[in-house]
Order: sequence, then C-alpha cells, then structure tokens
Amino acid sequence: MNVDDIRKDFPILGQTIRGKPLVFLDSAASAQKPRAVIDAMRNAMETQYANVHRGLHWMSERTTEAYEACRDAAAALMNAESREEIVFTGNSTGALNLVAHSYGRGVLKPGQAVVISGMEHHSNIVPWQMARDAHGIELRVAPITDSGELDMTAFEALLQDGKVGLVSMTHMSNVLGTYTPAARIAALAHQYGAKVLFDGSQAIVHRAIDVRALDADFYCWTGHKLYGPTGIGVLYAKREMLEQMPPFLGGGDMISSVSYEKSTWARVPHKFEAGTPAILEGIGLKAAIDYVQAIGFEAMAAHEASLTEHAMARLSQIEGIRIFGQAQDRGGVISFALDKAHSHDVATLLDRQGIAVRAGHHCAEPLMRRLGVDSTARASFGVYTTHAEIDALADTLTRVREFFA
Amino acid sequence: MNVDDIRKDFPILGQTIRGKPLVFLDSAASAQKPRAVIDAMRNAMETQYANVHRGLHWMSERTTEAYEACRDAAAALMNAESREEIVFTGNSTGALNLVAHSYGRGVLKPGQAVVISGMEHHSNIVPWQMARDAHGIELRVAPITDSGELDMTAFEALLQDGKVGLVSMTHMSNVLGTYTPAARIAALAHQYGAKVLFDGSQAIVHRAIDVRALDADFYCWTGHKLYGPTGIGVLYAKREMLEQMPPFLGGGDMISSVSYEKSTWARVPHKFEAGTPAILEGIGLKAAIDYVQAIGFEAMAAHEASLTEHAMARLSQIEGIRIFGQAQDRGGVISFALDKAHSHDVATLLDRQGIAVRAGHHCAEPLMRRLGVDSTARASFGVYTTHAEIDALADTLTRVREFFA
Amino acid sequence: MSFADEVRELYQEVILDRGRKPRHGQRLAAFDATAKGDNPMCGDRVQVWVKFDSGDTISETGFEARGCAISIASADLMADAIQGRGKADTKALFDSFVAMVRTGVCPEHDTVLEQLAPLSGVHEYPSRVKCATLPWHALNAALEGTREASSE
Amino acid sequence: MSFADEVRELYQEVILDRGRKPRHGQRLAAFDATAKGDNPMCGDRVQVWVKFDSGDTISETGFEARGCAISIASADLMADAIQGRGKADTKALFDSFVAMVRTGVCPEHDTVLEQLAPLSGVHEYPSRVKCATLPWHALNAALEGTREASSE
Ligand SMILES: Cc1ncc(COP(=O)(O)O)c(C=O)c1O
Ligand SMILES: Cc1ncc(COP(=O)(O)O)c(C=O)c1O
Repeated sequence: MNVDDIRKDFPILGQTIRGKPLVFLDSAASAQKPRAVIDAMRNAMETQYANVHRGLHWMSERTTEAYEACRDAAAALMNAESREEIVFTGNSTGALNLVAHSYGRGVLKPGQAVVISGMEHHSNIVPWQMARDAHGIELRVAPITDSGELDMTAFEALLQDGKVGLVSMTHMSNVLGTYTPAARIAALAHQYGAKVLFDGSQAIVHRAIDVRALDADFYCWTGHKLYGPTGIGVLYAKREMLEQMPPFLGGGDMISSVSYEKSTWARVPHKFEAGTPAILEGIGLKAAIDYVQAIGFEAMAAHEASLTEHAMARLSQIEGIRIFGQAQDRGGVISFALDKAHSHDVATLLDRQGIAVRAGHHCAEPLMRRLGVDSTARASFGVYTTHAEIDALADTLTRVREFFA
Repeated sequence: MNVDDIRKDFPILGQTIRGKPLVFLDSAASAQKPRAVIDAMRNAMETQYANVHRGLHWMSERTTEAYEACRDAAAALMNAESREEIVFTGNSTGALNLVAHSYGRGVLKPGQAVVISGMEHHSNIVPWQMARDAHGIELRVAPITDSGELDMTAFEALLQDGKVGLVSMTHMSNVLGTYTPAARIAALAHQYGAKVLFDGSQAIVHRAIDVRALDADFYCWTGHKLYGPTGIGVLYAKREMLEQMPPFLGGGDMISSVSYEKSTWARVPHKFEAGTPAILEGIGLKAAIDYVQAIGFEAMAAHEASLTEHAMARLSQIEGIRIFGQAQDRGGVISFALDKAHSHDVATLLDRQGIAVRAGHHCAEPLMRRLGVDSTARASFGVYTTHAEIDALADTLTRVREFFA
Repeated sequence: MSFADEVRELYQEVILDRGRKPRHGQRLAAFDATAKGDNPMCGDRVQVWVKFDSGDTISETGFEARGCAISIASADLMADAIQGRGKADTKALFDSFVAMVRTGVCPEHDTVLEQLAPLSGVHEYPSRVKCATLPWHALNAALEGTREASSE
Repeated sequence: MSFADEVRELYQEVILDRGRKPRHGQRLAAFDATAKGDNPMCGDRVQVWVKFDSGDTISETGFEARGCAISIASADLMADAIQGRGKADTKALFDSFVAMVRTGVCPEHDTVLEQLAPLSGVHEYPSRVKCATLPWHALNAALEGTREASSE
C-alpha cells in the first residue's frame, strides 16, 4: 500500500486551509471520499437513476441492482452468512436505535438488563436510557481500567445474575482508540445467556471484521466513516434475531400487505427498511467498500499500526502533554490535552496551520467524566494519513505549547 | 419556463433505453436530478467536507454552514416562521414515523384518535396502526368520493366527538393526483381541537407551499421527489409542537448533556436529529431547492396543469382505458388501467419503447381496494416532462391496447 | 424492428394465448396437494392444485391466478410440462426453469424446457422474472407440503 | 507570516493575558443579579455576578468560568467594558459586540468596542464566536432575571 498513490484518489486532500496545505486528522469524525465514491454517485444521477424495488422499468431495475449490490458487498465485508442479514439505516445511531426499540423494547422484558461499557459514544448510551425509562429495562455500565481497557472481571460480574439480555459495546473507542476484545466479550455474554451487539463505527474502518468469527449477534457501523457517503448506516444481525424482532419504522417497502385493520410485514431485511431507501448512498457505499477491499484490510491495519506507533512516540515527547488511553490493543485515534492550553484553543491554533483535529467531549461525556476532563483534543487517522502529517502535528503542538507556556 | 432548456439541466434525460430515447414518466416515485444537485454534492466531496456541528476546524465549519443553509432554504421554501421549525429526517416515511412516535405516542393520550384519509400512502397508514396497537389511540379513516376527493362531510363527522388529536392527511394523492383542500382541512381540524399534519411528498413538487397560510401544524416531504438526493426528508413543525414533543431517536448531536442516570436534550430542532446527519444530502437538497425556486413555482404549477390537461385529453381517448380519479383539483399524476391488459404487461410494453411508468399498488393498497383493482399503471410528470412525451405515451398505449385486444 | 416485433420478443403468441385462455385455469375437484403463491411486491396471486397418479407422478394440475399475462401463461405452460412427472423430476425442472428465465438461455436438446422457452424473454425484465416463477414457487410449496410461497 | 504572527491574529497579548489571569475572575460576595451560561456543544461554562449602583448602573462584575482562553478573556474584558453602564446601554453593547465578533468589523471611533476589539479575530472561526459571546449571554440572562443562558 502506497500512501502517495492513495492520496491521489482523494481530491480534497489537495485543498489549502488558511493558506496552508490541509492536514486532515479528523477521520474518526468522518472520513474523506475517494474519487470512486464521488464518481459512482455522480454516475448514477447522470445515467441510471429511479426509485428502487417497485419499478417494472429499465431504470428502476438497474438502480435496484446497483443499490442492492451494496447489501452483497456489506455482507461480504463482514462475512455475514447471507445478504438478508444486512439492514440499511441512516447511520450507526439509526442502527442502535433500531435495536434499542425493536430488540430492547420489543423482545427484552422489563427487568432484563443491557450492559454497555464506560467508553461508549452517546449513540450507544442514550437509546438504552430511553428504553430503560420507557420499558423498564436496567442499564448497567461495565467500567474501564485506568489504561482505558474494558475491565473484564467487572464485566463478567455484571453478567453473573443472568438478567442481562444484551451486551451492547463499542468495538473501538472513538476517544481512546482502544479495541475491545470482541470475541471474548461475545463468548462471555453468550455463556451467561446474553446476546451481543458491537458498535463497530470506528473498528471496521481499520480492521477486517468477521461477524461469524466474533459470533456477534448484531454489528453496526456507519457509511461516512468508511470513506462512503453520509445518510447510510449498516446493521448486521443474525437472521434469527431479525426474525424475532418486530418492525421499528412503518411505511412503504416494509410491508407485505396493508389494510386498515392489520398489516403484515415483508421478509427480513425489508421489514426493517421503511420508505424510499438511501439509494444513491447505497451506490456510493458499495464503491467505498470496493475501494477498501481493493486496498485490503491487512495493509490498512498495518498502516494504522505504524501511524499510531509513530504518533504515540512523537506526541509523548511533547512537554506537558497528557495522552488518554494506553490500551494494549489500540488504533489510530489519539486523544490528548496540553497542560497550559484548553483543547479548543489548541484546535484553533492547529487549524490556523491547516491541521484539522477535533476538540470537545467527542459525544462521550460519561467517559470525559471518568477521565476527569471536560474535553480533549483528538487526532485520528485514515488510509490517506502520512507520517509527515503526524510530524506536522507534533511540531505544531510543541510550538502551541510554547506559546501558551 | 422553457422545457427544452430545463431538460438540458438533467443529464440523464439523454439516455436511451433498449435503443429508444428515455421517456421518464415516473417522477412521482422519484425525480431525476439536475446538474446543480450533482455538482453541489460532488463539489462538497472534492473540496469541502468534514463532519458538522462539533468541529472547530475550517472544513467542519464550512461544511456546517453549507449543510445548515439547507435548513434556511427549506424554511423559506415553506414560509416557516423560523429555521428551528425544520427537522431533517431520512425521508417522508422517517418524518411520519417521528411524528407518530413522538407526538402520537408521546403527546396524544390513549383513547384519542388520529384521522387519515382513504387515499394515503402506506407511510401515512402503517405508523399510525403501529401507534394504535402500541399506545391505544384510535385510527379513523375519512372516506373519499367516487371522483377521488376527500368527502368533507364525512371528514367533519369524524371530528365531531372531539376525540381527534391529529389529522394526518396527504396534500396530494400519489395515485389519483388529487390535491386535498389543505387550508379547509386545517381550519376544520383546528375548529374541533385537532392538530393537522400534511404529507406533502407529492404536493410540494408542483406548488408553492405556505405552511403559515395553510396553518399546518406539521408538514413533511422527501428530498428525492423534489429533484434532490435520496437519504433526506424534511419535517416542518410549529415550534410549539416541537417543544412539547419528547425526542424520538437518541444519540450524538441531540443531547445537551449525558450522564448514565439522565440526559438532557438539545434545543429544537436538534433534539430530533440524532447522529451524524445527511450532510451531503442536505447540501444536495439545498441546490435542488435553489433550482426549483429559480424556475419558480408559478411556472412549474402552470406547466403541471398544462401537461395534466393534455394527458387527460389524450389518454381518455384510448379505447378501453379507465382513468382513476376525476378530482376538480388534480395534478400531474395519472393512474389508469386498460381493460384487456394487466398493468404489469402494460408497463413492460411501454418500457420496451423506452417509456418508464410505474405499475402496482403504489404503496396504497387500501386505496386500490376502494378502487376495486389490484394494481394500476401510473404516469407522473416532472418539470422536464414534455407534451411530446405524453403523446408518445398515448400513442404507445393505443398500440398496446390493440396488441392485447 | 417494428413495434409488433419488439412486443413479440417477450409476448410470443403462445404467451398471449395462454395468458388469455389458459387450459388449466381451474381448481381441481379432487386433488392431493395445493399451495398459494403470493408476490406482495406486485400483487400477483396464484393457487395451484395437483393430483398424483399411483405413486408420486403428477396426473393433473389446475390453478387459479390473478395477475399478468406472463404469470398466467407460465402457470398454464407449467401444468403441461409437469404432467406425468415424478416429484424429484419436477423439482429439477423447477430449478432449470428458474435458471432459464434468469439467464435467457435454454439448454439445447431439452425438449421439455423448450416448451417453456417462450418465457425466457423475461430475463431482460428482472422484476417480471418473478411473475414467471410465481406459479412454480407455489407448485414447489405444494409438493413440499407447505401451504404458501412467495416470490417476493 | 511567522507562526507567532499567525497565532497573534487571534490570540493577541491581551487575550492570552486575560485568559490566564483574569482580573474579575471571582464570584461577588454581594450581588444583585447572577446567571449561568452553558455551551453544551463544547462544554464551556460560565457564571456571572453583577452588582448595581443606586439605580441600574453596573458597579461591579465577577465571574467563574471553565473554558478556553477566548471565553475567559471575553468575560474579563466584558467586566471592564460594562462597568458604570446602565442596563439598556449594556444590552446595546451586547448587540454591538455580537455583531463585531460575527463580522470582524469594529465600528470606528467607538472607544468602548475598541477595548473589546481584540476578540474580533474570532469571526474567522465561527464556532469560536460562541466562546466569545458566552459570558455576554450569561450577563444578558442575569440582567433579564433569567438564570440560565446557552450559546448553543
Ligand atoms: C404521498 C406520499 N407519501 C409518502 C411517500 C413516502 O416517501 P419516502 O418513500 O421518500 O419516504 C410517498 C412516496 O413514496 C408519497 O407519494
Ligand atoms: C464509536 C461510535 N459510535 C457511534 C457513532 C455514531 O455514528 P453516526 O453519527 O454516524 O451515527 C460514532 C461516530 O460518530 C462513533 O465513533
């Protein structure tokens, strides 16, 4: 994998910001789009577009094929057993809400518990709180250790009373970069009779995901972080899960028949896909999946590891820096703070130099509280990130620190 | 308005289908996209893209501005009082489900009723059935007359017991082309203490919508039918409605603060927008709104009226044809059936000649039952539709009829 | 190509004819198996009744269908084609038929499939493939003892 | 431009200085009005206390803030600028200040706004505008007798 070649696939990387070349270190928030994705969407709108699934005409049939090819690609990407196990949503948040409503309120019984971890994104906290308050399920939080890893002993203890119906946990923290030991988590959950969902919004960007090897009951992610368009997310669920879950949203395309008295539902996965789907986005996401598959996850994981190692080495040398999370298994997301400067000021000064990082609570307030801070700055890497960009970050941070000292 | 010039804005219209020039008469299912939309999305991905709302860096701020400009454009399009009254969803179906959950289950009390009409799309039936079954509200159906109009006497009768909390009704039928008298419906609903929602998925494509003149409490539509991208829908709601409604989906961006015990919600409209929004789609939809505004709704409405008149005149001359719906106030959606041929066969034979029409139940099974048919064929018009295309449809239908006679 | 020629690519005379006046388009008074088929996407519905000879050889087939010319013609041609066939044989024919209408390719020297070949034109119209296969799905359900099939 | 020059576009000496060592950065022992300001998007928080002279002239302002250099410096410069002003006058200043930080334009010959002008550089950083205006929103809430403000 040659980063220079890869960078040529991303037109935006040639932009300048305030007169400086763009150094985009905010891929964990949303990744940039390769030309293949841009072209696929443009091409669909220019040459082959209509609504899908119901049209008997040429444009509709071709568009349906192009859109449904994304389901095959997503199933292959995750090694799902069948394409029917892939449900499209609007984003990861939409997928998590679907499960929280349809499984959390529709299958779990009041009194059963859901376990999340102490390093979840709000999107894997709030839907469960809402299910707790509306449906009477219990919400349990598995703590993290000081190094930013899941506390496996405490996690197992939470499972022991057998009340836990579902473990819903991140596969990679968007703040600490920690990968959670998904296969072990799933095995433990299953041992105690719980199902397991992984929020793979961050993880799937860097590593090959095999839902069958993990034995995940649910696995979700979001198109825009995997170099695809906004407006589309992916929920994998074992067919037996989908079969037992009631539908969530009602409307066109998710029904088998409708009368005023009673409607019946389409087969899975369509039962969970109401209304005109994100057609162009599916076409774009298919191109994104093809793009990363062509690079290969082995190469991408190695690139991420090399960048992360380099960044940890360079950043840890900066005076007065605090790096959050020291997990054994960690990836290309690094949160930090300088002792003399607020992270917003840091982010602004980096931005003045064309370096885009994120600052704030990263939609993870409870984790911020655990870390004892209000906010952090965060640099995150994509397939197009270079070692030189990390050097630019480290050099500029050093000067920012001096400025505020 | 010059249709020939407009057609040049839509690259897809130059395509050929099975060797014939494309005659696209399926715009009511989803409209084609003008170059302005295609370019806006491409341009964003190539030059200015990042996640919105939380980034402190240049790309994020510019993307946020570009995306939020769609909210201003949508508010202006509908003459909303403020941009905060615009909530983005995935499509109309998403908007209707939001209201059905958040208002239907969150504000209406069991025993209160919702009135829909006899010519609704499934997306404005099924969410209310689900609310009925889960929350104990009553679902009432206002019948339509034989000419395909809302039976106003029967409608008023349904309101009279004062139990109706919400009237949720189409503003234009996607099968019959009927426009409902929205201002009168709203006035009646309000007179009996009910709020009113209009499903404007079809109506807004052809006519200027003024939610304040209509006194609509809710009004929803879907981007892909208004020449915009898939993956984005719009819900207008009076601020007082949004303020009293609980959130629907939970996650990032819709919170003010999160702790495990309790979360508080962001202000409207963000309270209803969980997760990374449809950023690129908002940017595309903004371009679509600008595009139709530049043409002007007066011109578009006149074009629709002229096409519809021509089509009614030409089609009604075909032997053995039955045209469904003869409303006084009707627009560019015409459903029909031939006596000797099934509508699927009709659609296929038209498709063989490059003419794209829809055939089926059009997500309106209860209406099909009312009309006494299983399916119809449907031709629908957009801003790029020409009188010559309608002639092609009529001529080909005549030959199809002869073939099957 | 003329309009008529273009139409005939898919709607050959036999399809029009069978679609209009199917020979087997009625329920059987006495039957051994039956099942319904339903295509919720387009509203086509069919019910198939089958009677066996001694053993599992199909002696008679009838159907009632609501749908397009393709699905009715397909049901009628199916009833001809499976006459006198055993269950296993019929299922194999089902598979070959589905392959043919998906690809448009009719294997050479297969006299049974050749009778059904007029339907192979649907492969150009993927959503119509379901119209052609619906009666076969119903038949298959009947043979397997399930009562409903869907070609959704 | 050098790094230092680029930094100084926004972080002028007075901002760094006030951000580090604000002169009014404490709650007032005796006060007439107070309110909190909260920017949930970035977690900045500020509370402002105001004391009036006879009538509605502001005699003293104090604040406690958690946030970035911009928001703290803005609170501190605000406390200077509103000293001795009446309510109406202060509200007018609030409006002019917001206009200035949004546009970057400081009206000529406005000596009061000129004191606040070092903050006008934020107009290049729209999300930081909220950092600069947060203490003013809190002040405004205090003057209006509401207890909380948000610059979300
Ligand atoms: C009247 C009407 N309502 C609702 C919808 C649903 O729109 P969407 O599928 O974009 O959610 C449609 C179109 O499909 C429609 O025509
Ligand atoms: C770990 C994690 N979960 C969930 C999400 C939510 O993704 P989206 O905003 O696309 O729904 C994100 C990103 O924002 C994330 O990093």
